[in-house]
Amino acid sequence: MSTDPSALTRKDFTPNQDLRWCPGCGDYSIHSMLLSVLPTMGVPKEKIVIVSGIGCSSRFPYYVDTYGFHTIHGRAATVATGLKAANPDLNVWLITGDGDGLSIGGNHTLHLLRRNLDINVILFNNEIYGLTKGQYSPTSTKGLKTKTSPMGSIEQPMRPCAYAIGAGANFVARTTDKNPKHLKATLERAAGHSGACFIEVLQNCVIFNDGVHSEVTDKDKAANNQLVLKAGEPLCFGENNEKGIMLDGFDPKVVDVSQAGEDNLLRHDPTIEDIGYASMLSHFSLPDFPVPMGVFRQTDTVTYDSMIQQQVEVAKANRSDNSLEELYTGFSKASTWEVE
Amino acid sequence: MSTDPSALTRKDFTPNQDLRWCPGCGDYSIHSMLLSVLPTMGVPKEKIVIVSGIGCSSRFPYYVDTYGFHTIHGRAATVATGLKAANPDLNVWLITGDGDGLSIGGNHTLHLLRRNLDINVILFNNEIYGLTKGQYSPTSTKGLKTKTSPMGSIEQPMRPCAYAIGAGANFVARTTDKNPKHLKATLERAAGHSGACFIEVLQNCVIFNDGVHSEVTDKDKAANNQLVLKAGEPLCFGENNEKGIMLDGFDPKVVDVSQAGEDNLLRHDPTIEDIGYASMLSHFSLPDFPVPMGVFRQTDTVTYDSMIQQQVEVAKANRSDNSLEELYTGFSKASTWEVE
Amino acid sequence: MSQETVELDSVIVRFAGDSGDGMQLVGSQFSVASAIAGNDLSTLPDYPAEIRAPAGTVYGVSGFQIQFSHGKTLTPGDHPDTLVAMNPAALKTNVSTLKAGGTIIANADAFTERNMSMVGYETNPLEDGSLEDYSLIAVKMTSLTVEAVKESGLKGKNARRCTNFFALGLICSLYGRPLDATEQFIDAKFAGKPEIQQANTLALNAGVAYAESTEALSVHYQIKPAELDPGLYRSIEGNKALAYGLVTAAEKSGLQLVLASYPITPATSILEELAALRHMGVKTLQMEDEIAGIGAALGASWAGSLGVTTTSGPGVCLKSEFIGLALIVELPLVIVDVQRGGPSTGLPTKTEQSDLMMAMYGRHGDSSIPIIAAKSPSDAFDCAIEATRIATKYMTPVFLMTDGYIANGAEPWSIPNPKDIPEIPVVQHTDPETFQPYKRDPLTLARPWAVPGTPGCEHRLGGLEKENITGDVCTEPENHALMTKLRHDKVEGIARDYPAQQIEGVADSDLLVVSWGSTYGSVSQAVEAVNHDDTDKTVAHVHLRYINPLPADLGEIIKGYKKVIVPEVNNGQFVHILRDKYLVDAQSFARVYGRPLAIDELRDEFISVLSTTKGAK
Amino acid sequence: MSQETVELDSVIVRFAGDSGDGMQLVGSQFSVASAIAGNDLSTLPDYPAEIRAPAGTVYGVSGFQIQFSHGKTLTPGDHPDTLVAMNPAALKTNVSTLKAGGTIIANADAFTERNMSMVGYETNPLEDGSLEDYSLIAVKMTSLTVEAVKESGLKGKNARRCTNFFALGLICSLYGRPLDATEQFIDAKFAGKPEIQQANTLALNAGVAYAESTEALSVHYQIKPAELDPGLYRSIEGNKALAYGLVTAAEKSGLQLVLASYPITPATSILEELAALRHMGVKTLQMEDEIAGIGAALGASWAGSLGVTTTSGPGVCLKSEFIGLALIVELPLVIVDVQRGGPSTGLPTKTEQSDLMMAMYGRHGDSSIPIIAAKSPSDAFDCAIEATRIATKYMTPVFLMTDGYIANGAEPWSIPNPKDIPEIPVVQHTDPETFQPYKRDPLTLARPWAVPGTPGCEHRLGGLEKENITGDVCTEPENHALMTKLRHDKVEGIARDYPAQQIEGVADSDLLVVSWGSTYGSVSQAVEAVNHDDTDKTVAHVHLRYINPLPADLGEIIKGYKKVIVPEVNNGQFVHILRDKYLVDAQSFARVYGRPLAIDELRDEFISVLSTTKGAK
Ligand SMILES: Cc1ncc(C[n+]2csc(CCOP(=O)(O)OP(=O)(O)O)c2C)c(N)n1
Ligand SMILES: Cc1ncc(C[n+]2csc(CCOP(=O)(O)OP(=O)(O)O)c2C)c(N)n1
Ligand code: SF4
Ligand code: SF4
Ligand SMILES: [Mg+2]
Ligand SMILES: [Mg+2]
Repeated sequence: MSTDPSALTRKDFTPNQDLRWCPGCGDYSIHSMLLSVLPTMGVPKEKIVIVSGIGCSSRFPYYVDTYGFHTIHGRAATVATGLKAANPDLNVWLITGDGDGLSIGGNHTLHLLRRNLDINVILFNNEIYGLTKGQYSPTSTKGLKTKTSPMGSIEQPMRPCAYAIGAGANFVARTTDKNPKHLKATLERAAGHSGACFIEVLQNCVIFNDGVHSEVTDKDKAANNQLVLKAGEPLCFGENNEKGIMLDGFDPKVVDVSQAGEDNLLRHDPTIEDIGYASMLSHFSLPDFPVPMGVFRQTDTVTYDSMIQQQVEVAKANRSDNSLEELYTGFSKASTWEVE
Repeated sequence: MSTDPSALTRKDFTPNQDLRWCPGCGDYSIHSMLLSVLPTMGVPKEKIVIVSGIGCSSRFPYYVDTYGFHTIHGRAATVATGLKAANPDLNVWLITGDGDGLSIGGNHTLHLLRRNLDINVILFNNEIYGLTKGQYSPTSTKGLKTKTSPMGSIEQPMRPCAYAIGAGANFVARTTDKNPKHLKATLERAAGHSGACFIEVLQNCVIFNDGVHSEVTDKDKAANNQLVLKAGEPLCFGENNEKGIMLDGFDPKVVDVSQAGEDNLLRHDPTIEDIGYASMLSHFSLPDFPVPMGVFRQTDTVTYDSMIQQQVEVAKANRSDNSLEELYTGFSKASTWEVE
Repeated sequence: MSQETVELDSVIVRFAGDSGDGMQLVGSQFSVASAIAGNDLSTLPDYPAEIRAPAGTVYGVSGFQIQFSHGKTLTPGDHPDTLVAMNPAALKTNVSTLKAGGTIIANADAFTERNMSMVGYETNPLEDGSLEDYSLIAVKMTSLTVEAVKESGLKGKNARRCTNFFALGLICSLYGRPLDATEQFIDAKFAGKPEIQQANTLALNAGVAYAESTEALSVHYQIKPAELDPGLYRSIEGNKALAYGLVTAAEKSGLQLVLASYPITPATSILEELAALRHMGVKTLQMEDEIAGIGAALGASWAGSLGVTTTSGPGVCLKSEFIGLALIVELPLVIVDVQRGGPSTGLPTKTEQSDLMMAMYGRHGDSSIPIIAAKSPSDAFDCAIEATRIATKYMTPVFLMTDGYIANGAEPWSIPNPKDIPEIPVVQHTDPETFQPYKRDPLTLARPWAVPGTPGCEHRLGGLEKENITGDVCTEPENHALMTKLRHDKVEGIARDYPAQQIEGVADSDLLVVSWGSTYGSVSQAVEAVNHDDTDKTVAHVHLRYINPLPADLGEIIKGYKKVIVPEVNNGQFVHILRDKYLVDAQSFARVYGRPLAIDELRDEFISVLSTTKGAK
Repeated sequence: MSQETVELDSVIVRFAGDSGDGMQLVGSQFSVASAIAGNDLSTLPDYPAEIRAPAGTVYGVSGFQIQFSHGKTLTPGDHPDTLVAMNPAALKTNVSTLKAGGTIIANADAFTERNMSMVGYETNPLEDGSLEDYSLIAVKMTSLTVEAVKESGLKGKNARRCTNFFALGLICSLYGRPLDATEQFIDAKFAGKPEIQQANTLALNAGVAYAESTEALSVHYQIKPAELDPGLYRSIEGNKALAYGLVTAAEKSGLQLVLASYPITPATSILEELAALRHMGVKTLQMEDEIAGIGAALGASWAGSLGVTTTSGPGVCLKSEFIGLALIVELPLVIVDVQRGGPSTGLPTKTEQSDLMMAMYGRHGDSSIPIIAAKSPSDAFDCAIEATRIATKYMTPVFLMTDGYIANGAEPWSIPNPKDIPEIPVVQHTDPETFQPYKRDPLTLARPWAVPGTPGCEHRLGGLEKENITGDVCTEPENHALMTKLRHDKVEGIARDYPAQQIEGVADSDLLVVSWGSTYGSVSQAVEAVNHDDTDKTVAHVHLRYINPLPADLGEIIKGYKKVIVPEVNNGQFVHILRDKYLVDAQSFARVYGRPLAIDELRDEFISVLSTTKGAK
């Protein structure tokens, strides 16, 4: 018998084992916010499933008392896809890291997003391989010195949201471990969206990349360095929203709102079908641009899992020749013969 | 002794074996154009290398008389990366298909582009798996009926150029087998660009997906259905360039040039640093928009192969403790001891 | 014209032509006709690696061989009696395998200067006497076809395209095969294209007419129906049988079938076959690669479905990390490996049995996995059911091995009555009170299968070592040792379910031949050949379906023989497992020619071994 | 205080504390000091899987064990003489392995209510008498440290952080270890942070002072230097030695070293080590996954460099398809597998030898590959050179197997004179006239290595079967059979280069122990223990570096014994290869405890086997 979803509380998901992240790790905040969102979704506990790969972030399933699968490195998206396609009734969350989801698992994440499985992908971006103790990752900034890049990384970093948009994701968002309220709101938006959601969480690894996001997330810097996205509102930021984003031809630039006039600023619209706008946002980075936070893009398309289910149902409805007997003859007796 | 590149002709690259694509396959045209470009690059023949994965398209190396490596399915980008990083002096071309490069190999292609190896990636997009005889691919349109999708594919197709841009590619272009002149010019542009180039070639598979691109590439449809990109020029198309692209907020739309005024059209600029513009183009598809042809984006960044080479050289220049003796002691005698 | 009819016991025909000549179609239609004629049969298609190689080239030749008989037919045979050669390349590449004195039916129209020089014939072999050891029948098939189809309105290239049906008609007539099924096939296939439909029918009948009216073909043949057990039959290829077996297994176990795969030769058609069965509740996922294929299949298994993934050698390599995960999380999963020539990309369209050691050992860590192998196309049906039974009963991934020959080869299949197929009892755990993720069934050592969505049985799985019973992550040395043992013992225990091994041939012999997989047919026939020849030499034969664990009674059997030979289409693999396990000096008979073992070579080998064995001990 | 000094032959110390307590640092500094003191030694770090598990938990305990001796030291030892326990969790998890009557030096400050209850101590073990079988020394290390570092200005948490150096000073003093190297280390490590530098030095000296002034520690120990051969020594871990070996091999062969890998425990530090050697011309590529790692390494090999890829079990799974490609294109490549506990993610931080069968057979197709295995940390240096020699001489990928124990364990290394290391002759083909891609050297069967950039030697490689000599794509059956044989024979031929196998222990015994890889130390010591005990039981021992192909003389040796035992840290793997190859009833001694085999367990096993063997035959 299914449990009553309206009676669920955070406690129902609290694991009976210790969380084993380093003290001070940003993962705790993400964990805490997800635990506060899960009971509010109106989904029975047993239908909520958490799938992950390998990495510090990917230990997540052990820390939520529901069905969980800590799979192998980079491949969580494939397991989640099979799970959801087999049983579209489940509510699936995929937890991954910048290494797990973008390095070894970059292709699977991409195809999950492209296929639009109704799965929420949360990517913990600490710009480092935490579990293997501090090598640069695909999101690390160029020049970062780590154990495997003692002279500085020579790799152009990936921008996870740009990647997700390029992959065809219909829901793309960014938030941070340092702003639990925004984090929670973003998770709620994802929970409410039907289709694949990609959420990049800027996460701090206190041990191997401490403060990597502090220019963006520190309390005293957030106002100037974050661009908080609100549908229908102009792209403004700064202590008093005194700065804004305008287009010059197609080149975005930061302007003084009082000079440029609020009406000339771009207005946030996550529902634009074309990906140009969201891609532009995904490219914003310090120091030239503030870092956008919130939902970049949210468009609706039918999900893979519902379509495969529907094909089965339509086919069943349309064809009655579905017995094993009929199968064995290839649904026609033309090529069979009887030996007496 | 290196050969004289100025004396090279098409003949030098002509293989002494038969081309084994199906009669009428679009691959012949791509082959022919590449063979006409290779001798003109000013690169000695023996430094030109062709690497491929597996697929009809990936048989390419056998058909060019130079160094070639027909690797395994989806992994050509990795071999090419090692090759080029080991010897930055080589001129490397990577041939792949929509299955090889975007399905199984999607992650490697992505990381090659992101790292910006000086390699030219040509992706033959026939929207089908040719070599395995006709299953839908990640670029197949939704609803396409193939042997593995008899009720129609339920997958949202990838847009190769959007993917490449999202991956961080600095050079992204599209051309077609049906327009050899444009194809050749595009290959030449890539040959001249330092850094990773991604070229999507709309290619016809006569056997398993015949005519898939004909709405775009047919002679009588090209003018209306292609948007030929020319740097500095307005985005116009149509028999008499009577249609153009304008922005409404951030929403692109097709307008009548005479009504909208040429000056209000977007002007093509592949050098914009932000990816918004190029991403917008990459999203254009029929029937709402013409299909852009040409170079979407071309920006300059230092290449991975040159940087790794440079790190080695800088390190060598800066440190003289490079003997095996010194290595063995960990470059310090502090932790050694002598037994007499 | 007066016609003589000679009765034969068994005939081998080989069709060969350009990739574009439609030989596979002709071959399979001829198979259906032979099946309907009541013969036992076995077929072997032989594709080039290219999709459509340039016309007329040697590497573009596509072949299809069939043996059909009154008696039992276990292989497509070594040497064709009749070769249908549609062009010079086809003749060139195939004539050497023809039986001494065999018949060549060649399309004379295709022997143009250009075609001949392309394959290195300096003079026309149809005319220069070089084929005088054969019975040569040169037929202007193309012109005759073009002429015959005129009435349909088809012309030029389109008319010439019907030549394959002319050839089919000719050969059907020659061997007294019925035409009805082919005519129905034409009608169905070209339903919307009446011209083509008519033309092909005309071509077919023209071929028949030609055979009936030509001097050179005045002797026709008759092959009496085989003495098959009564029942409804059809001809079936291995991949199709395997697909049907999976659907059956799903229905018999009450599970939804979810196949997640990535196309690869020669496994692809299993995916294609199942993709067409949505109306039977089958979900197929064409994933982005083989890793994703098994990952999704495992996800589906976790969800409580029957997760299956199908592939060939290179794909198994990619799946190996996931197989390890499946082993440690102990979920049911069927992994089908349709083997092809290796290593690496190797010979994708040729058959080989060279993935056995990989199936056995191809993962890191101690990771024993059940392996079963099909022996023939129709046996793939039974094996799919058996693999599912093992996977669900023991909560384990299972390897099902077939190969290119089984996949594409066909044989008559006695269509079973679904009611006669036993249920596969599967219980999914739903009681939270008694649930512990790794509390095992004391007999099978299987852990319970509680699927997401089951209230109160929430638990976590993963690739880290788990604590016995609770399934929590556990790094304790003693626990790891225990779990390693339990996983191993669980697999070993599967042998309890096996039937006793059957000794075929003459049990009381000096020589035992041990075979597995698709060599069954060749080996059986070679064993029979020795046992029925006029010497007193005899051979015993054991064929294994179960490779891991090995049957408990095999050791006793093997140790009872002076000599043990293990024939394989690889460089010697299974032989290593047997030697290791039984410390018996089993010898390998290994041939990697990309085709089934030749019966005569096997027979010679057995005889020669027996000659040196006599008196020994 | 009067101090007594007792001389010992050998001591085993184990440091254990929270992940954040700096135990690995203390352990490795103590190793360096012991090495400088001239002892032979062997170490074993033992990390938790978590980066920093919450303080005080059992699963967050980090350990480091060292054995240092006057005599030969081949293992870190089974049972510590002294346990340094920095908190209750460390005591709890380690006390059971302590030698009977051993010494416990515990940080009394850490035995708070909270810490004790977290691990289930109801009363304080330092006070409740439960440890009375041991010699217990409870030291308020934290308070003493905080007190001692005051003068540096460091306070609170930062001051407490120095406690590990207090413990190090104490234990150094106890065992008469020199402090200079540690002081230099502190100076170098905290060069920019004078406060911390001073504080740690103060803590170190406070530890020394404590040991010198405390009643309970009135007996100090002395361990005479080992009788090592003359030369310059250092202590070295296996991963570092392996990295140095690769650099040496590159220099000796005149090739550029290109390492392309993806981080994975316990292999990562090879990549890290080599990444720091750009100034020696080393290129390291951190790729996006293991497939990309080997792909890039193969690309580099093709370019004419020494391509190397390093990984652990799960990574090898992913590389297996590419290994097949490397085998068929016949390019040199070194694949390092630093084995860890499996299957699947398994026990990533524990050692195991369970990837052997995968190395041997883990690919589709017939795909034999040379395999060598290092026996100790410093042997990894030699093996890296040997792997390179085989790879370049025979144009083949080579597996080099080590494991977590070798990777992180350390031992004294007699630093070689580079001039004494033989060159590795490598010839790259440059003559277009004589170039044929698959024309083999008649002796080695190696094909020529012509690298892109070489004028006139343009050619194509690929995974499809190649024609002998020309290297063109070829699907001919006979050619495939020939190439399968050539590839196999080439690998078999490598055994020609091997030195004769050495029989250690007492050659003339009933029992032969055959070992490979990191078990060398434990097995040797156990064999010695039996041979030197007061019974007349004796054991012979052969340790193999070369796993595939096996040495030609091994068969003779093995067949000369009544009993053969194969000890392994897996569920029995190599034993299968030996049984298969020699048809000898070799028995497996298999233990998967995530740590090296215990010497006493091995000794008992040998003795018990010998007891049942006497009189047999
Ligand atoms: C096949 C495989 N390769 C490599 C590893 C080692 N590994 C584990 S986690 C990890 C990277 C984790 O990085 P990320 O996903 O960013 O997670 P984080 O620890 O930073 O949260 C790596 C390389 C592995 N477990 N399996
Ligand atoms: C590991 C592996 N998986 C699958 C295959 C089978 N395979 C070969 S080519 C191909 C798809 C090719 O599609 P694409 O890259 O679009 O090339 P095209 O033939 O269309 O040019 C597949 C699935 C293989 N060779 N290796
Ligand atoms: S290593 Fe970094 S990411 Fe991992 S648990 Fe610790 S702080 Fe978090
Ligand atoms: S199958 Fe299609 S893509 Fe392949 S060679 Fe033929 S026409 Fe070209
Ligand atoms: Mg990370
Ligand atoms: Mg394609």
